[in-house]
Amino acid sequence: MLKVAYFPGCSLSSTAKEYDVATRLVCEDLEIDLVEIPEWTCCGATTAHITSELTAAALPAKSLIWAEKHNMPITSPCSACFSRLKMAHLNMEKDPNLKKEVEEVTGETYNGKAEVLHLTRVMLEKYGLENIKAKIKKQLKGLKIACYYGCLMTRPAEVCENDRVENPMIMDNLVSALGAEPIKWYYKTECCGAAFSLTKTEIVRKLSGDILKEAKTCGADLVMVACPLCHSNLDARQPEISKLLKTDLNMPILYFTQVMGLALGYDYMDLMMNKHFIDPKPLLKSKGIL
Amino acid sequence: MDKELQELIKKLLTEKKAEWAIGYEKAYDEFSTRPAFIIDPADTARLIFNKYCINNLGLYLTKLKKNKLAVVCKGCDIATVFELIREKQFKRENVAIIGVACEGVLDKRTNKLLEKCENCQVKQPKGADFTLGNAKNSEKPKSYADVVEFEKKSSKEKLEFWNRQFEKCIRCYACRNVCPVCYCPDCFALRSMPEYLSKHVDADKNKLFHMIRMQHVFGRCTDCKACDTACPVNIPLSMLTKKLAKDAKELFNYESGADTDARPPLSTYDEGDSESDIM
Amino acid sequence: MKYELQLKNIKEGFRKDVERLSQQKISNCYQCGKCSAGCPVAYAMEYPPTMAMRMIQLGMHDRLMSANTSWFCVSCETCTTRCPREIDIAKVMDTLKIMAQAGKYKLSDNEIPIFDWIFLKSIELTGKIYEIGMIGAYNMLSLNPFKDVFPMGVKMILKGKISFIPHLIYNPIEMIKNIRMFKRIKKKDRERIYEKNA
Amino acid sequence: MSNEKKKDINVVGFLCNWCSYAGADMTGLGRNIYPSNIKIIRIPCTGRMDPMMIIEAFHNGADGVLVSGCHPGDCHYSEGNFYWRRRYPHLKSLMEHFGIDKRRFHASWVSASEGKKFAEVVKKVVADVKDWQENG
Amino acid sequence: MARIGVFVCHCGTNIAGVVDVTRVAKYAETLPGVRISVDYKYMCSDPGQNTIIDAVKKYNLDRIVVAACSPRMHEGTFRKTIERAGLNPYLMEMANIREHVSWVHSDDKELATQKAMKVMEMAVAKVRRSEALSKMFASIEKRALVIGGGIAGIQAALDIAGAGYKVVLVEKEPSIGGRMAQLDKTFPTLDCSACILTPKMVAVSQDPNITLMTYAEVVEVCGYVGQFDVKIKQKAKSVNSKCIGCGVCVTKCPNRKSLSEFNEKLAPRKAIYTPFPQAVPNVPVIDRETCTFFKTGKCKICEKVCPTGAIEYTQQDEIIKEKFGAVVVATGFNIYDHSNYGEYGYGEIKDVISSLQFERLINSSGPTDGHVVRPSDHKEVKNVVFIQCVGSRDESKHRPYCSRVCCMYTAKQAMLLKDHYPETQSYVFYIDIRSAGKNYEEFVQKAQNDYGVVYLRGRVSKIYERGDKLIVKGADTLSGAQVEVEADMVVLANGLEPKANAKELAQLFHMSYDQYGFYNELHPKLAPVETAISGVFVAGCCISPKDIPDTVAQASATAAKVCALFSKEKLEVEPLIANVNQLTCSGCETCYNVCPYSAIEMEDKEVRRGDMRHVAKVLESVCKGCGACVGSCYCKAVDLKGFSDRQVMNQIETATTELSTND
Repeated sequence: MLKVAYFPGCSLSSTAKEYDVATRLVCEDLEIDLVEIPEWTCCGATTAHITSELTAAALPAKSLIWAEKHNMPITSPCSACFSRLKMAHLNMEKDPNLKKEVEEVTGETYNGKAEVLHLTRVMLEKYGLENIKAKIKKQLKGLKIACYYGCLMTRPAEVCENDRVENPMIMDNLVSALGAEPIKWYYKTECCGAAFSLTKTEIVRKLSGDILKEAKTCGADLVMVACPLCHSNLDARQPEISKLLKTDLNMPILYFTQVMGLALGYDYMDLMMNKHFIDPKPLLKSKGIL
Repeated sequence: MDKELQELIKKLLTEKKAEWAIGYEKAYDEFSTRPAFIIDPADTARLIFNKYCINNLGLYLTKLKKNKLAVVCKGCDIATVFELIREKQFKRENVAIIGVACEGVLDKRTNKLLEKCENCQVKQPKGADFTLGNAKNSEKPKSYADVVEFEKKSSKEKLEFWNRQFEKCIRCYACRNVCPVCYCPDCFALRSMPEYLSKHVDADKNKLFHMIRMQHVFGRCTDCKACDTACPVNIPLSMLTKKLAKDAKELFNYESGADTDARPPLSTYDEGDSESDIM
Repeated sequence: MKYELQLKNIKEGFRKDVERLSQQKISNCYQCGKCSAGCPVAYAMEYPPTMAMRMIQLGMHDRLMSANTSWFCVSCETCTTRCPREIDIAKVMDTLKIMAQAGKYKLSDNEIPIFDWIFLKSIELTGKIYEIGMIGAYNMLSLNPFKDVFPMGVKMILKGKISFIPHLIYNPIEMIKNIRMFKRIKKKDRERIYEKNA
Repeated sequence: MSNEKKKDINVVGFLCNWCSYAGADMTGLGRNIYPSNIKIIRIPCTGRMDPMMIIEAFHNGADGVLVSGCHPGDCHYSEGNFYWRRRYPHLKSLMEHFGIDKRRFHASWVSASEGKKFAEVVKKVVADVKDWQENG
Repeated sequence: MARIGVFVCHCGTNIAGVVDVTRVAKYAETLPGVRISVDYKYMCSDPGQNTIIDAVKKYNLDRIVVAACSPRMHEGTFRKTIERAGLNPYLMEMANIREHVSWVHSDDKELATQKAMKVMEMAVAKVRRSEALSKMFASIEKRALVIGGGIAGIQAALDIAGAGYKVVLVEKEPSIGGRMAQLDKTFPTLDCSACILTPKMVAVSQDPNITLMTYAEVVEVCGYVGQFDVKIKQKAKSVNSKCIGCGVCVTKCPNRKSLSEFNEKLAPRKAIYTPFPQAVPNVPVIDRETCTFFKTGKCKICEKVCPTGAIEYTQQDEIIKEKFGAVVVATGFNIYDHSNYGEYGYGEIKDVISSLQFERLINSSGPTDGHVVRPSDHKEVKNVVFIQCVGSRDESKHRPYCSRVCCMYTAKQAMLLKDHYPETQSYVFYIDIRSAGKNYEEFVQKAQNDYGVVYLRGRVSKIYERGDKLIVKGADTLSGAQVEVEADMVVLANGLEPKANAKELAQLFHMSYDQYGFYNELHPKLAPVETAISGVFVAGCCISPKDIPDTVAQASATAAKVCALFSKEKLEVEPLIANVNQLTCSGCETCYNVCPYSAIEMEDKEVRRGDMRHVAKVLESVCKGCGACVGSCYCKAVDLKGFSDRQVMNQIETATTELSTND
């Protein structure tokens, strides 16, 4: 059984509870053992690295050290947390001085051996696309999905590893495996406005608006994401964006584990889809998936 | 076994299979032997072999190389003969190797088995033309424990260790003179143009001599310990020759004297050779 | 031309400070403009990234540090990924923000630092993020108490997306450790920014 | 030697004529600065590098030795650097056994166009020797 | 005691600006054996050399040290100087106090001066042990090999053949012509590329002095200047000399599976093909990788339709051994593969094309007969974006250099497009315009002013498809604005890089090359077409990107070099070779085993009376002086002239001691 150190991150215990639930359900089904890191602290998110390089490395370091000690790959479903964990790992690798300072402030040593993977990679590469296919109960036929990767799981190029930076395919491959159709579009990795959600809302409206518009133009039924930050910008801000663009976008935004959950036979409430601002129920009903 | 040995050599000499035979004879006391050079079949009665036959008779081959020879070899000495053949010092067909089974030789000063005999893999000689006697090879492989231990020291400790050792050296060249592969017609140590080595005897220059000698015999030295035994001031030259053997094995997977057609490690190369340490 | 370049500033430490703290070679920039071309927020910036790089090269800290450029950087790293001169531009932007917050050069826009301060304080005190307290504090401090309350905030609470109880590290020892760690970090950061270590 | 006043670090560099010596010339053309501690001896090829000469250099009081040649496959004489590539690890290991610290003996591949690299190599060698002198 | 003269050069301020040359000269006088030391502004100048000659006579000097630049620069000069003064040229040593001292230690003048003194002292130490060497001569095979049948190779071959020497021209492709044959027009004159190239191609095929070998490659090289032994692999063309070039086989071949290399994969080509209609030689070849007969054993249509019976399926690759006195390498370039640019679509967006593809599209004999249409849907274009510096000036793609020709050809292409389709609009994204050349800047200005091409200063960040349009996101840094262009086609100005196998060829000749695979010239200014390997010359884009006039000039320069070499009866070669002291040789055959040239012979010899031994001997005419034997001889019986143990040991000793005086 595949054992993975699990770093849920702050959002997954609040604004993105449904993501956490869906992730745990799906992993249970796939027999991936998610071992939640006890006493994890916030990764520092989008804030630490613009305030202090050391904070940005020290906060994730504690979780990295735990994973290293327990000899497990470490994963987070949240792209922001994943990015911070990976960057902390890479920055310490590149800059021994930083590593020394991190070790001083945390009082623990890090050997640089933790393997940081985004949850999509755990599923597709560690677990295997073929194995996922074997577990599918319901083909998601007729669903046109725009896979939206955002910034944090693709950039900089080092975090992307096996995938391509400019036109990543990992989620698209997953979508095809689930029987749905990944649409061809070029806004996969455009920025949604990320951390400006609270402080510079007008930027979020524009950037997320562009993404939603492009998804609509390219014929997507729904947008699939792997990050609670992207989700809240695309979903919770969507009514405002619709008003701004003077169209009713009505574009459901689902987490990739929710989409997987559907294919694995879970229903609307299991996956807590009622939590979304844009209710996917009518769409899923019309496609005969619910 | 002595009887067999004598008969065999007598036969070789009378049948003109060899012009010279090199073996051991008793020296001034029962704990001592010395090399015996026999031309006359009648003299073969002098020949003996016992646990005090410490010398590596391979040494004399290069000096008599124009003749057809028969030589008495312990298993370990055969490596020397093979190495000299590889170095084209004489032809294989001109040497009759008489291998004698050996349970190890003793240092007459201490009456203890030589260190090299402890885990000996060639008590029963390999590759000889004639083999006399039977012995059982050690099951344990050659141990480099002491070298490994020494390698762990800091470079400063090593430097101090060798400086102390070479302060003792009197540059008598006994180590070189007993070394079977130190057969250069004109040793670098005696040259004057250029003067590779100052003729002054002090620790620094002595060390230079030993460093160069060790480098020169790398991949050729069979770790026979002749130099170690010969040293009148007990410099542990074995610590160096053993290091050479270990490096040849570890760096290039090579063993001197194992194969008469081999290319020694420094006169060949492989395009995939490691270069991890090269900037 | 709006202003005259102060030649003495070129030689002063601004560029060196940025290069040291960001570990990026700013002098490498040859102004190709690829960062500005791909930047999703350049439209809102007073100076696009390309120009910001030039201003660092020329030591124009007064203008750059009082501009909104770095504060509008959303850290999407598009510029970093595509820069032909291999400059991590996003990191340079981070550095500008770090320097500004440390007060090393003048600072004008006070909006984001408040949010960051609250955010990190939340982590320092609880180990995790406490959304309601954080948003509340931010709205108060930025003198806009009802921002995002209607309808989004209310809906969020109704959907159970935001909780009123902070999520804490449960172990008090870990919590103290956490607070201590932050203290040590602050000390080291000041040393690094003001080069007290050297 | 230890009683003497600490003298400046002294590194002897053996550079093959075709790649590394030309590379060092290129360092000059590019005006890349490097420490003046290195004294360069031109040899035709690293294949000519007799291990004895390196031993002699250390014996004469060199603090460090650098041997630099063409990248494998680029030797002007086809094979010379391949022979050197075998002599180097052996000699380094033997020298270490005699107590000559590994930080004192280096080898590098510097091609005729790698002027910058040569400067970096010299800096590294001098830094290593300094490290040895200061930290033992 | 030797009588040594030391001559210290200022090299203007190159040395004297950093090193206190008078102190160096003064220090020289304190060294044993030094009779005179002089410093002078330019030692290599005529008066400088005369200073040396006069001093030799006046002070009866027998050895000379010149402390100046690198011996790789002026060793030859000063050897000739002292020869004129009546000394053996090998009794001169150079101390490199410019490249190895003043230029690299300019941070500390005192240390630089001390090092210069030391370096000079080392040269004095070495020259003290130098020996007079006698000159050696070798014969010259007066035939030249030219590798690469592009414009450079063609020009070089024609020039050498014109001087009356035999030339073999080897080309990898089935026809000569190279990259220039692919181009439509040339800048800045806009004359037709084919019109000026094809007459030269024909001249090559008709020149009695030139043997043309197409579809062939050099596979092995031995020997040295005057005597290169080269093995050339003639790939099987499957078409023999009976071919009259009628082209029926090509027309009838049913196999259209491959894409034409000549047309940059924009059109299919047959399995039996000539790259283009004007090919020289006009003989098709069968591509055995794709030919139906070679793959399945059935078809043979070409054989059936051939009127002369020239098809020969049984032909085999052939290795041809030839001897040459000199070689010209002119292997040219590839364009940078833009599939490495993810932001430009990983080469997967069909309407994002390379510059060479554009050349083929707009060429009237190209795959579209000169119609510039989108490869995806064959629609005509309206808005076209040109992006410069793709795979040039880009460190992240490991191509930091400027490819020199892209600014010019982009302007040319934009102009040609406007000429063909007046209603089109072109946008050029550039970083800087580099138009140094006769009429070049005027040409670019014309594109902007008369042809209405919009130049935007900025690199493009992303190209993506929306519907059937390409959205190009760029910037104009001059106005500080972001720019989005809705284009029908994007033409990338791909940079130039060496051929994929440039390094392998270099290794055959032991030529040096830079990190990209461009060949290094012997001296970037004073020997731009020579290499470190004497007798091997280089021309064209295999050295660095350059345009056609520069390439042709270099090709002619190599021809002049080859002809100068061939004009001599005998070739003087350096006597810096190994020699064996047989008295100390033990005959272990180590040197015999390591010699890369088999220049060591073992012999049985009476080295002293009554001392018959098996010893080594150096074959002087074969030895190249690498010294591998010296480095491996533990008996110290082999030594190397010019780099002898005595010389090296003297240098080591001097290098490791402090300066004898501290003035």
